[in-house]
Amino acid sequence: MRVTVLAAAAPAAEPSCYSRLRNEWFCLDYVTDRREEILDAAGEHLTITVLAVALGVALAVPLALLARRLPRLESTALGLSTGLYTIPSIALFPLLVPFTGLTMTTVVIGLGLYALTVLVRAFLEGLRSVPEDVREAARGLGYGAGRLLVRVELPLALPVVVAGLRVATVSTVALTTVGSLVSYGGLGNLIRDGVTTNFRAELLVASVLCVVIAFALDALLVLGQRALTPWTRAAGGARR
Amino acid sequence: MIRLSGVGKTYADGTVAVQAVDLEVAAGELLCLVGPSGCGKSTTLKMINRLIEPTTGRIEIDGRDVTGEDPVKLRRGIGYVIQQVGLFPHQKILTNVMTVPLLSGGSRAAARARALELLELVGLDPATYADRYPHQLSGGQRQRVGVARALAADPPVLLMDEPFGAVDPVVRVRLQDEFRRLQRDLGKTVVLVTHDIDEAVRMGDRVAVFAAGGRLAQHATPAELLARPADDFVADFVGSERGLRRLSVTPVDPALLDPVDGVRIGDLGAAIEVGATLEQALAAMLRSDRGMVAVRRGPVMLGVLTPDGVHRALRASLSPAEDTGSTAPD
Amino acid sequence: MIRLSGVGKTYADGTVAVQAVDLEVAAGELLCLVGPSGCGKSTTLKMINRLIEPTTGRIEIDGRDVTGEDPVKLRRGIGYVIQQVGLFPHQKILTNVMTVPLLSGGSRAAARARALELLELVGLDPATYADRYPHQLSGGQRQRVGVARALAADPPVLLMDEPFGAVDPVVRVRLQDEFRRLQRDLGKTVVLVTHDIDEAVRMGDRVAVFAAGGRLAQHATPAELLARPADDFVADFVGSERGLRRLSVTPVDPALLDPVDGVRIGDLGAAIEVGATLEQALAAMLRSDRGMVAVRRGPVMLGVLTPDGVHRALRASLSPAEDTGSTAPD
Amino acid sequence: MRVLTDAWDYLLAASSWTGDGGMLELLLQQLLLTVTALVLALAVGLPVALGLGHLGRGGFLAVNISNIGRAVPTFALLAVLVTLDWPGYESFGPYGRAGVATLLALTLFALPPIITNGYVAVREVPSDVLEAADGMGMTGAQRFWRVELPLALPLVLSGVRLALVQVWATATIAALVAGPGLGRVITDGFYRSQYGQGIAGALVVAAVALLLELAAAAAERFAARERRDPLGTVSQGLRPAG
Amino acid sequence: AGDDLSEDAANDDDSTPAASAGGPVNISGQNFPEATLVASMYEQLLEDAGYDPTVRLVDSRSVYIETFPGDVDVVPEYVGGIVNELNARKLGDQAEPFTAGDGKELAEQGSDLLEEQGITLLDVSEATDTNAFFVTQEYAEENGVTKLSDLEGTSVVLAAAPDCEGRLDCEGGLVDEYGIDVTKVLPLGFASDQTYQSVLDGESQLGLTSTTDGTLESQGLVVLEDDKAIQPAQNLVPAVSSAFLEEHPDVAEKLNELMAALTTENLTELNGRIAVDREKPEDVAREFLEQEGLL
Ligand SMILES: Nc1ncnc2c1ncn2[C@@H]1O[C@H](COP(=O)(O)OP(=O)(O)OP(=O)(O)O)[C@@H](O)[C@H]1O
Ligand SMILES: Nc1ncnc2c1ncn2[C@@H]1O[C@H](COP(=O)(O)OP(=O)(O)OP(=O)(O)O)[C@@H](O)[C@H]1O
Ligand SMILES: [Mg+2]
Ligand SMILES: [Mg+2]
Repeated sequence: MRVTVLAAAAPAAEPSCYSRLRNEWFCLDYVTDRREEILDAAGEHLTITVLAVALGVALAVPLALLARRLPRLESTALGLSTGLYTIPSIALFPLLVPFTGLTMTTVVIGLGLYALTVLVRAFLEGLRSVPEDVREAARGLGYGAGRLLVRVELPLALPVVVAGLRVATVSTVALTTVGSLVSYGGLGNLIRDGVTTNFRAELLVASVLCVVIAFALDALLVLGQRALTPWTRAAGGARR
Repeated sequence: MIRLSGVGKTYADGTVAVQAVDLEVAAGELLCLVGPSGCGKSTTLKMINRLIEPTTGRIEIDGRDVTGEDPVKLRRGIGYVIQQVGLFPHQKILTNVMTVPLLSGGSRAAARARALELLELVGLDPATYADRYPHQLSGGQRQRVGVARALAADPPVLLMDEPFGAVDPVVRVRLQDEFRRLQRDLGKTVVLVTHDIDEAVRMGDRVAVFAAGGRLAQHATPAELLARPADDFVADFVGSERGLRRLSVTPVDPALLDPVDGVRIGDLGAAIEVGATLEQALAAMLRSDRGMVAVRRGPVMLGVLTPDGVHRALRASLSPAEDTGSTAPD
Repeated sequence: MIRLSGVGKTYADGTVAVQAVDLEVAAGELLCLVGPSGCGKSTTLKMINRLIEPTTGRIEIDGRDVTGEDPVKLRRGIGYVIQQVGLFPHQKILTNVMTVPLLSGGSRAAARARALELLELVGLDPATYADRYPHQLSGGQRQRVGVARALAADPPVLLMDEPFGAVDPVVRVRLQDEFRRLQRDLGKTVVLVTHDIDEAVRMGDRVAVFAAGGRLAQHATPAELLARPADDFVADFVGSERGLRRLSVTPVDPALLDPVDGVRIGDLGAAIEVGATLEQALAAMLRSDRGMVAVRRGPVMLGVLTPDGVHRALRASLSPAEDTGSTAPD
Repeated sequence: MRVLTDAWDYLLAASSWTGDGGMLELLLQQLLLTVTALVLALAVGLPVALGLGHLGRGGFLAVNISNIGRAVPTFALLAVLVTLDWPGYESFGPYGRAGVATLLALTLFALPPIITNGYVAVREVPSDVLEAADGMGMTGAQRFWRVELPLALPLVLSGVRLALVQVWATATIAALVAGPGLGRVITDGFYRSQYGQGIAGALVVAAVALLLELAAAAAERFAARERRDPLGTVSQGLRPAG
Repeated sequence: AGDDLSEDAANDDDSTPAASAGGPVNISGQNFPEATLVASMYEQLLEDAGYDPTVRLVDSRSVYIETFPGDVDVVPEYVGGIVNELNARKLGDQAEPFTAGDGKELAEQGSDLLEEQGITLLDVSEATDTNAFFVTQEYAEENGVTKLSDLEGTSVVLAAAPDCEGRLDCEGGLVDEYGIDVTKVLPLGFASDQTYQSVLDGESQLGLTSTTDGTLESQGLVVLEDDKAIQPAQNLVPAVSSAFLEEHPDVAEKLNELMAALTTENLTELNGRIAVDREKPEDVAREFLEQEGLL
């Protein structure tokens, strides 16, 4: 600690590459000096994103099912999710804070609600893409609504659902930034700081990490989809 | 027992698919629905398990009105073979067949054993096919998986929509025989849709012939149907060769045999049992190339059947002096 | 002319669907592919229009290697009826049938007229069905639309995968006859897959029988096939009733008639032309219930045919002293 | 609920809507921004997505790359874009200060749902239908226009609808770079502790989003009616039953 | 030693719930660099005093105010900021802001609001962070301006926070009090980089920043003197939950010492280290506290 103080007290002739005077985009010193802070932020970012998407899915499924059961509710469900999406975080979070405090829960709920607009549609479209003859066969065999959904419709809806999930996940990675509003922004805290103080190295590193997280989660989803849909590419499959 | 009373279906665009039909299927009976393409067979079948709701009339199974029942529970007790096959593309063949027993809460091991057995039954070697996906099968193979799937849960009632339509005749006859045996042994009540009048005649305890526009033209035993078509439409549908078709349903009549005296044993290449059909007799005759075939009951030789005898038997079976329970709804 | 030389297909998972097959279809000829379910019929068909690429061998159409051709151009000249029907769910029936003529740049009016005509031909009243969507049709109706669609562009070569499988016998026979007439009149080259040996025998100029594992077991004319199956498999597949089946391909032989002397005209209820088949003769015999049928050539009475005569004719047609062009590959 | 009455008052006051910088003008500006960004995204995204879907390859990469554009928070992207020499913060016609940067950021933001849905939609066309199309000798283009696109359309449109709504809601960030749009009303309100005004702005954004959603749904339904009979529900009509 | 204390405190918590030193304390505040710095000072001081502080810094006052007092016990505040926030929340959009230029006076004016909310303001620091307006050095030299009144009658474009337009301490004051012709306000943010950039590029002539911004000089920018005093007091002040203060009176003493030590000058210097050298706020805070003998 002494070292830091000394370094700060007597700045070297050459300012560090991330000081405002140089402010370079690529600056390794920044990464080494702030490693812990960066890793913590990335970890928090990942946690929030995953929890928020999970919450979004948990909310989207019943909404989509309801909308499908009662087609008249479909536009209501879509409208609701759209409406939620348009609430600015600066208006939404203060509404949540009295109930959930300055906690990660607030962010997760907010982001989960934002993800709905993509997810509700994805589930609706996915269910719609299940071939009618398969559905008829399942119903004829005595599948109840629940099992029909879990065993037949969801697996077959997976390509479309995962497509939506990918968009939702990546959007949430970016949106997690708004969590800085209640101090849980993950990399968003750094990005925000980077933008307001024109801290290029910080901005770049945090953005790149966002991209890395998004890429990793995206790849994970694709791999998950492949693992869960072996029939789409079994040996000698269809022509395409 | 299944009873349809005045059941009709008119689609939203006004197409009348089925017109006030009355039908009864006794417990343990196999009823075949035949008729020209588009006459409402599939629609009738799907109304029984409520995949389509009738617009008029009522349907009872074992005395209970099906419209009052929970459709899921209803369908659990009814096997269903869909015309478009409708295998689950995301499940392997074995899983497809195991699906219903597992639904009803059976153990995995039992479901698996049963599925393997049924794959054998429908002529698909489990070692080759169990782990494939539906798109890796030929059309006929898929159809057979559909049949196996419907049989897996051992339901007391079975609805089958053209279950053997895409299968070659050798396998088909084998499947028909196997299925018929199974159905008789286990006393299942079956409604089977087919467009193949031969299949209907061979398999059905009774046959319901539908005419275009969803009208039930005749409901009778196969023999009765062939002997006395209710109207020109049925006669035409059953075919100008209906006399020949009777070959397969008419048993050899001991009264029409020629005496065996004077026939040397060496002349009799082949012998058939007295319970055999005329068709089998004729085939045996042609095979052995002797112009006649011996007919016996166990070790006892009853006589020989000549081509003329076959013809006389056919003519007799077509004469009107036969008892039936035929109904020809107006 | 279509020629397959050593054509084989092994799927990615090692399944041998077709084994080095040699086949030739002369121009204007109708070849039926039959065989048990899963024997590689569809695979063979799809290799001809390159929906599936063969793993070995070569396929020529009119002497040109198809693998060298632009698949789109190739397929434009080949009509194709797919086993799963595959109608375009987003288009009305009429539009479905008009698709191919429009593809090739024909005028809308011409395509429309042709489509309406073809819908009539396959027994679907345009007034009722032209404006429906595929999901509003029954299984057999959809299949017929598929056939109409393939015929619409008037292609010189046609590949048809079980085109009549889901259609009832009355309509089927009508379609078969219509199609056969069309094909003969226009000199189309056709490869038709069916699992129905009756259909193959009735329609094919030649029949190729495939055995399980994609082996070509026999390639022969229908008569030859029935008379002299190349091996036990073919014999079995053609059926124990193949003798009876010959009824439909064996013409009445004037040499086997009984003399007409001593028969009173009143005894002869019906008369048939000498070109008729034994099956028609037998049906007429049963219809008129006289135990015999008169055979004439125009106004001239040639004699009467008795059941015994039919039997003798059948036996004669099964004897080995017949000319053929049968090939039984190794 | 003081703020709600304030918001209501703000919405009812004619002065909030009219005049220079009134909400009406801001609303139109934002609409223009949204539509332009969406059109740009469609022009870029649809050909790529549908083309790759048709070819059946490269989809993973395209979706992934378009997603990456979205992983960076839009406001950060915008902030960086305006500091660069190009596009910078120069005014760009009716798109206002930093118009090019704003359009660019919003376009990148709109791409993922368009590309992802477009690609998946084409890939989900049933294989028997495709086999029939190939078998009758359709060229790639014919197969695409006559079969794949019509069958993919509902899902593609759903992606466009989603993009439209999201871009509209996100276009408020133009306020960050002194650009046009309703974002000003909202940020002004919240930064000035005039929460009523801020919420009023948010309400207008939400209301217009809903209107856009409804309009898009109506357009979609109208297109669907053109294409199929009124009896088959969209889902039934879309899928072959055989 | 600190550890021992906090543990003792935790153990004692049940038996003596009132008037005890130690225990958890929640600090919140905004997350711009200066607030981060001061919050870090609070944190280190309280930790040293045996507390177990948790710091949650948020983007906007409107967020933590929802749960302060309550989940939040202590906030590093600015007199004008907190008082006007409470005023706006109470009266809505029509609220007339307090404008007193003296910190103590303003705190006095807001005492009713504070009491109602259950918040106590501790000693007001001499250090103040108010709006300041800057031009480029070049502009200042060319036009010979050093104070805002020098700009009377001049047309300028103003780069400022989005809330600037019409406010008496901002655009409104410049126009009404100084007679400056503000042709346009670009809402580019308070002391934000975009604002600097806009002025540096000549897009705007006048920019809004804070009196404690430590980066101006290094960017070639100069602050103009607010010679007509249009700014309300924004002195640094600890805002503490009244209930919390009752239980933990020792907090007041600690934080008041800090307030006494802070001046606008040393705060500007510390800000500069964070903004220019990018030192970590907690390092800067610790060094300052040690230097002042507070730790
Ligand atoms: N994608 C695939 N991967 C592996 N094996 C396959 C695949 N598709 C088909 N097969 C196998 O290839 C064989 C031939 O299939 P094909 O569809 O040509 O049969 P078919 O003669 O048309 O039968 P059917 O009359 O039942 O339609 C079958 O045994 C089938 O299981
Ligand atoms: N959704 C629908 N809307 C209007 N008409 C329909 C609809 N579905 C079926 N039909 C019509 O109802 C009639 C009966 O159809 P159904 O499927 O019961 O026939 P089918 O006897 O099973 O024929 P096939 O042997 O060809 O399968 C047909 O004429 C068909 O065109
Ligand atoms: Mg049917
Ligand atoms: Mg096949």
